[in-house]
Amino acid sequence: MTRRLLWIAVALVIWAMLPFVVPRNIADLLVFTGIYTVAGLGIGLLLGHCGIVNLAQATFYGLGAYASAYCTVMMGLPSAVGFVVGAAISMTLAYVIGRPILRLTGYFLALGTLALSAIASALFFEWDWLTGGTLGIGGIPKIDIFGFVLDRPSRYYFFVWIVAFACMAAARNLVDSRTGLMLRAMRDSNTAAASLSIDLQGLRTRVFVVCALFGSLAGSLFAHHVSFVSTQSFTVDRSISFLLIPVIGGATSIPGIVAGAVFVTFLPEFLSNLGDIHQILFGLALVAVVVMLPDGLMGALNRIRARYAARGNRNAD
Amino acid sequence: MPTEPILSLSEIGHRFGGLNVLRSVSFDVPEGGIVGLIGPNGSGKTTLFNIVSGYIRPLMGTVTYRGVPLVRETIQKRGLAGLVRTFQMPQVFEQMTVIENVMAGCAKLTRTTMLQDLLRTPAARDQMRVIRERAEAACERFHLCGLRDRPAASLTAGQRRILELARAVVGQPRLLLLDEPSSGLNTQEIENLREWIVRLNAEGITILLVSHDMGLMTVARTVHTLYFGEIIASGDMASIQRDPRVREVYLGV
Amino acid sequence: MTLSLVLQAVFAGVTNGMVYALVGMGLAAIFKGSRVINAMQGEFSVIGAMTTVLLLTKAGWPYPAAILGGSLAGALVGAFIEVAFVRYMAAKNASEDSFLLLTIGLALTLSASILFFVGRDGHLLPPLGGEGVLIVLDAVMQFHALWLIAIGIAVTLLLRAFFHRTTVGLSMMAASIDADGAATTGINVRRMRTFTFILGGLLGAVGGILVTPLIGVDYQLGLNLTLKGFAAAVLGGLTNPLGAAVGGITLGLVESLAIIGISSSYKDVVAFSVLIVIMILMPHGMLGRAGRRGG
Amino acid sequence: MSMSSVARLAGTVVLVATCAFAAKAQTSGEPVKIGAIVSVTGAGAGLGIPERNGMLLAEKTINAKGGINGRPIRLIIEDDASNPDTALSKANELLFGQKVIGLLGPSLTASTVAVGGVTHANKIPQIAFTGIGPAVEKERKCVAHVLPPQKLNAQALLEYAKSIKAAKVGVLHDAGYGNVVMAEIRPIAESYGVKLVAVEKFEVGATDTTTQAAKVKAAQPDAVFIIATSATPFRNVKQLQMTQPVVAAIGSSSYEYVNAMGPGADNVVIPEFVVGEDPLPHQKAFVDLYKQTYNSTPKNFETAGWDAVHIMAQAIGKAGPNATPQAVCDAMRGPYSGVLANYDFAADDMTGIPLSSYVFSKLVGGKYTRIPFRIAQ
Repeated sequence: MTRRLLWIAVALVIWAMLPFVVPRNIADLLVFTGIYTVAGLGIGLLLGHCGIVNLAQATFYGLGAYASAYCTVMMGLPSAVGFVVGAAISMTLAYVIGRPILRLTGYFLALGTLALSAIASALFFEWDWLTGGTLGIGGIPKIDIFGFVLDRPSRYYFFVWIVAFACMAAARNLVDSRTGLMLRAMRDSNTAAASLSIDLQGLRTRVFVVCALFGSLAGSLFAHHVSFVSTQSFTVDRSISFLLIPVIGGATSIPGIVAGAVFVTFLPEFLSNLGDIHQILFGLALVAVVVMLPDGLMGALNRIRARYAARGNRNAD
Repeated sequence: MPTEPILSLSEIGHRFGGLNVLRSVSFDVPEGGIVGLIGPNGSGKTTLFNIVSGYIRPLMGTVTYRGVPLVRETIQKRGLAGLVRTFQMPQVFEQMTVIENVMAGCAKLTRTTMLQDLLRTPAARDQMRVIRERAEAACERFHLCGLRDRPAASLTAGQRRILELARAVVGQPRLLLLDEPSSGLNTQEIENLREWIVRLNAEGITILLVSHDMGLMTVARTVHTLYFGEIIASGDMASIQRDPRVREVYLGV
Repeated sequence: MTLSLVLQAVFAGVTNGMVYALVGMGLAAIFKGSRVINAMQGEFSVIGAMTTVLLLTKAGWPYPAAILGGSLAGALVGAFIEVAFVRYMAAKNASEDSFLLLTIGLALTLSASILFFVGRDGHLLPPLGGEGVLIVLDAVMQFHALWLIAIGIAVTLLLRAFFHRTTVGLSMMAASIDADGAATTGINVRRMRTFTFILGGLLGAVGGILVTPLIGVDYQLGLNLTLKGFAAAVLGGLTNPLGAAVGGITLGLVESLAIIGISSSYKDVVAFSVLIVIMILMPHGMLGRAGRRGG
Repeated sequence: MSMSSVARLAGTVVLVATCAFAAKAQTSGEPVKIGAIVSVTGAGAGLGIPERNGMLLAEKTINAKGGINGRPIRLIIEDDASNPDTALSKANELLFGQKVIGLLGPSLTASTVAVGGVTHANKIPQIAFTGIGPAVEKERKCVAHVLPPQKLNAQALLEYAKSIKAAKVGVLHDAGYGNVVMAEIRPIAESYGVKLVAVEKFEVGATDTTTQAAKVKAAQPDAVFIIATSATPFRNVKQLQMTQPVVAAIGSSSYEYVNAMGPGADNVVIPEFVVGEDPLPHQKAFVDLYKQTYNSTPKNFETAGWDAVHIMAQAIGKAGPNATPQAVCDAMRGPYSGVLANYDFAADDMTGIPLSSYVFSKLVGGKYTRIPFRIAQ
C-alpha cells in the first residue's frame, strides 16, 4: 500500500511543479487539458457506464461559457455566479431534453444528440443579443480568489486542476456508489436490471444531467481562461473532439479520461507545425485508435500489464 | 380458498400480427402455493410470463396482483411490489463479479440520490454498507462464497441459475416467477434447484413455475397445462399425467 | 406569402430534398447491408464530385465520361473502406459505437486529405440540360434541378428493384438481417458487405455529382450532406432506401417551408427538431415498416 | 577548360559573392522578431492566405532595403485555423515564448478580440486584419486595425445605393459576418433615403439560399445587398433571374469567391480598396511588385498584410532600437498613408480610414473592373 502512496506523492509533486518548469504555451495547453478532462469525464460516464454516445457536450460547454460571460461582463456579477447559473441552466435543459431523447437507443440516440448540438449552435448564432453571435463576448474578467488574480496560465492551472480533481473524485464516488452499481448492471443487461426494479430511464437521464453539469463547468472554466467566447468554439466538431476523450483514453477508467484529454489537446498542437497535413494525421490517429485499441489507451495498457503480470506469474511458478 | 389469491389471471388473450398466441387464459395462484404451468414449445408459456411480469401488455384480459389490477404498472413498479421474475437464459451481469450481481439485487431495498452518491455522503456510504451486508448474507446462504469475486461470465449454467435466484430472492419478493429454470442444468443441479424452490416456498415466497420438465414440475401442488394458447387441463401432477388430452398432446398416444 | 413564393419554396425544397435523399439512400443501403451507420457518406459525394471536376478540367475528359469516372471513384473508395477497415473490425465483432466512431474518423481524414491534395476552393460543374430555366408563375426551376429529380426517382426505383428482384440484392439483404443464417445458405457474407459499401459509395458519389452544378463542392461539404442524409434516412425508417427518398423530400420541404413560414435563420433548428420528434414518435420512420434494429 | 577560363570563372564567382554579401552586410545585427497570426485553414482561410502573402512580400522588401535601422525583420507566422482559442494559445507562444516585439493579425473578429485581451494586458502593439468590433475593443489603445469598422462598410454600401437612387433595398446576409454589418446598416438606412423592404438571413456555410433569395425577390427591391463570406447567395440570385443590381460587402471580394459564383459574378458592385486590374496611382508600385512575385493580382487582404508590416516596421524604427513595447504602441498611434488607404491610428476607432478611401469595383462577366464612383469626403 505504501508503494501506491509514494507514487501518488511523486505525481503530486510533479503536478505542482509542472506549470513553472514548462514554457508558457505548454502551461496554456495544460490548462486546456484540465478543462477537457472535466468535459470528458461527463462523456466517459455516459459512454463507459451507459453505453451512450453523447455528441451534444459542446452545447452544455457553450451554455456554461455564455452564462459566465453574460453574468460577469453584462451584469457585472462575481464569477462564481456564472458557474452556478451556467450549471443550473445546463442541468435543467439536460433534464427537459434528456427525458424524451434518452428513450432512443443506439445510433438514434447518438444522432439525436448530434441534432441537439446542431440546433444549439444555430441558436447560439441566432440569439446574438445573448451570445454576441459571431462577435462573441469579450473582456471576461479573470477569476480572483480573495484578491489573488489568476491571470497567468501558471496560476489558473491550479484552479482548473483542483476543479478537475474534484470532478474526478465525484465521478469515482459515483462509480463506486449504489448508482454506479445500478449503472454497471444496466450496461450488462437492460432486461435483467429492469427485473430488479432498476429505473433505467431515470438513471440514464440523471447521468445525462451530470454529464451536462461537467460540460457546463468546463465551459465556465474555458470562458475565464480565454476571457472571450464566440460561436466558433461551440460547434459540432468541438462535440466530436470531446467524444474522442473517453474513446481514446478508455471510457471506464478515470486516468483514461486524463490520457484522452492530453491526447486531444496536445496532438493537434504538435501536428499543427507540420503544416496543412496536420488535420489528416489527426483523423488517421482517431481511426488507428478506434481500430487498433477498441477499449482505448487505458484498455491497451491494462492488457499489456495483465500480459506482463501473467508472464511474471508463469516465471514464478 | 381461505386467503385471497396473490395473483389471478382472467381471460388473458394476445396476438402477434395474425398469430393468436393466447386465447383466453384464466387461473389463480394462491398465496404461499407453488403453481406450475407446463406446455410444449410455442404453447404461449413465455408470452404469458412476459405479460404477468410487465414486459408485454396483453391485448385482452387483466392481471390482478394482491387485489390490484395491473394495467400500466412498469416492470420496475411490479418488482417493488414483490413480483419478480427470472429468465429462460439466466441473465447475469457478465462483467460484474458474483457478489456485485447479488448487490445489484439489493439496490431496490435502498434509496440514495445522485447528489448523495456524487458527494459520497454518510447516507450514501451507509446504504452501500447495507447492500454489501445483505449480499454477503445471501452469498453465504446460497453457498456462492467460493465464487464470490469471480466475474459472472465464468460461471457454469447451474451456478448462473443459482446466482440469478439469489439475486432475485435478496430483494425480498413475494411472488417469484421461474421461467424454464431447469433448462441447461444437469440432474444434480436440477435436484439442487428443486431443494431451493421448496425451501424458499417454505419461507413464504409464492412460486409460479413454468417448465417443460415433468420431473421438476412434481414440486408444484397444482399444474396447468397450456396448449396453443389455452388451458387444457389443471390439477395435481398425478391427475395431469393421467389426463387423456394431456397424454394425447404430449405423448401422441 | 405569394403563391410564387410558396411554389419557389416547394421547388427548392424538392431539389434539396432529392439531394438529401440520394445521400440518405446510400446511408440506408450501407446500414441495410452491414448494420453500420456510415458517418462519412457525405465524403463519398465530395470524392465523386471532385473526381468529376478534376477529370473534366485537368484530364479533359468529356462530361459523361467524367461523371462515370466520378461515380466509380465513389464506389472504389467504398470498397476500400470496407476491405481495409470494416472487415477487420467486423471480424473482431466491434460494437455499434466503434463503427460510428470509425466512420467519423474516416470522414475527418478524407475531408482533410481533399483539402490538402485538391485545395480549398469550391468548384462547379456544368449543369445538365444547359443553363436554361423553367418558369412557372414567376417561380424558377433550373433544368438541371429537373434532371436531378428525374435521376433521383430513377435511382430510387432501380434500388428498390435491385434489393427485391436481383439475386445479389436479395442475398445482400439476407446477409445483413442474419449473417450466420445467410452464410449457411452459401451466401458469401463478406463479399456481400463489400458490395454494399460499393453501392453506398456509388450512390453517394452520384448524389455529389448531381448537386455540384447547383451548390458547388468543396472539402467542407461532406459533414453537412452527411447530417442531412442521416436525417433523410432516419425519417424513412433507415432500412429501406425508398423510405430515405421520401424522408429526404420531406426534410427538404420542411426546411424551405420553415424559411418562408417562420424565418430563414431557424431553418436548421426546425429541420433537426422535426428529426428528433419523428425519431421518438415514429421509431420505424414515417413509412412505419418494422425491421429497424438500430433503435 | 583552360586555366585562364577557370580563373575568369573564379573571379566572377567571387565578385557575385561579395555583392550579395555586401547587400546582406547592411542588415547585420540581431533580427527584429514580429509575430503574426492568420487563418490559413478553416472558414477564414480566404482571408488568411492573401494576408500571409502580403506580409511575406513586405518582409522581403523591407529586408532588401536594409531592414529597420540596419536590423532585419523576422516574421513568425502562425495559423489559428479560424478558431479563437487556438489563436489565444498561439498568441501566448509568440508573446511569451518567442518574445516578439509586435503582433500582426488575426484575420477574424472573434480571434482578434480573444488575442486583443492578451496584447492589451501586456501593452504589446498589435495590428489586426479586422475592423474594430465589439465595444471592449474601443479601450484597447494598443490594437490598431487596418480594415474599416463595419459601420464604415455599411455607410459605403448605403452611399452607393443612394447614388443609384435605390430607394427600396433587399438584403441577403449570413448569420456571421452578415449579422455584424446588418446591425450597422439598420439604424442608418433611413438617413440615406433607403428602405429595407426585405432582410433574409441564412446560416454560415449554407449550401442553398434559394428560398431566402425568393423572399427578397418577392419584395421587388431596386437593389440587393449581399453580405456574406460565401458565393452561394450570388449564384441563387442569378438562378432566380433577379435583374436588380447587386451590391456586395468587402468580405465577399476575393478571386476564390468570384470563381465559385460562376454565372452569379456579373453586375455586382463592391465597395473595397484595391482593384488590382485598375489600381489607383499610389497603389500601382505594390500591385506590379505583387504580380511579379506571385503572378496573381492582389486585392484588399494582400494589401492589408503589406501595409501592416510596414506600419509596424515604421513604429519600431521611430521608437528606437531597444524601445519598450509600450513605446512602440505610442509611436504607432498617428497618421500613416498606406497602399490600402490613408489611416490615422490616433482616431478613436483605431483605424481612421476616411469614406473617400473606398474604391468601387464592378464584376462584369466574372472580371473585376473599377467604376469611377467615389464618395466625396
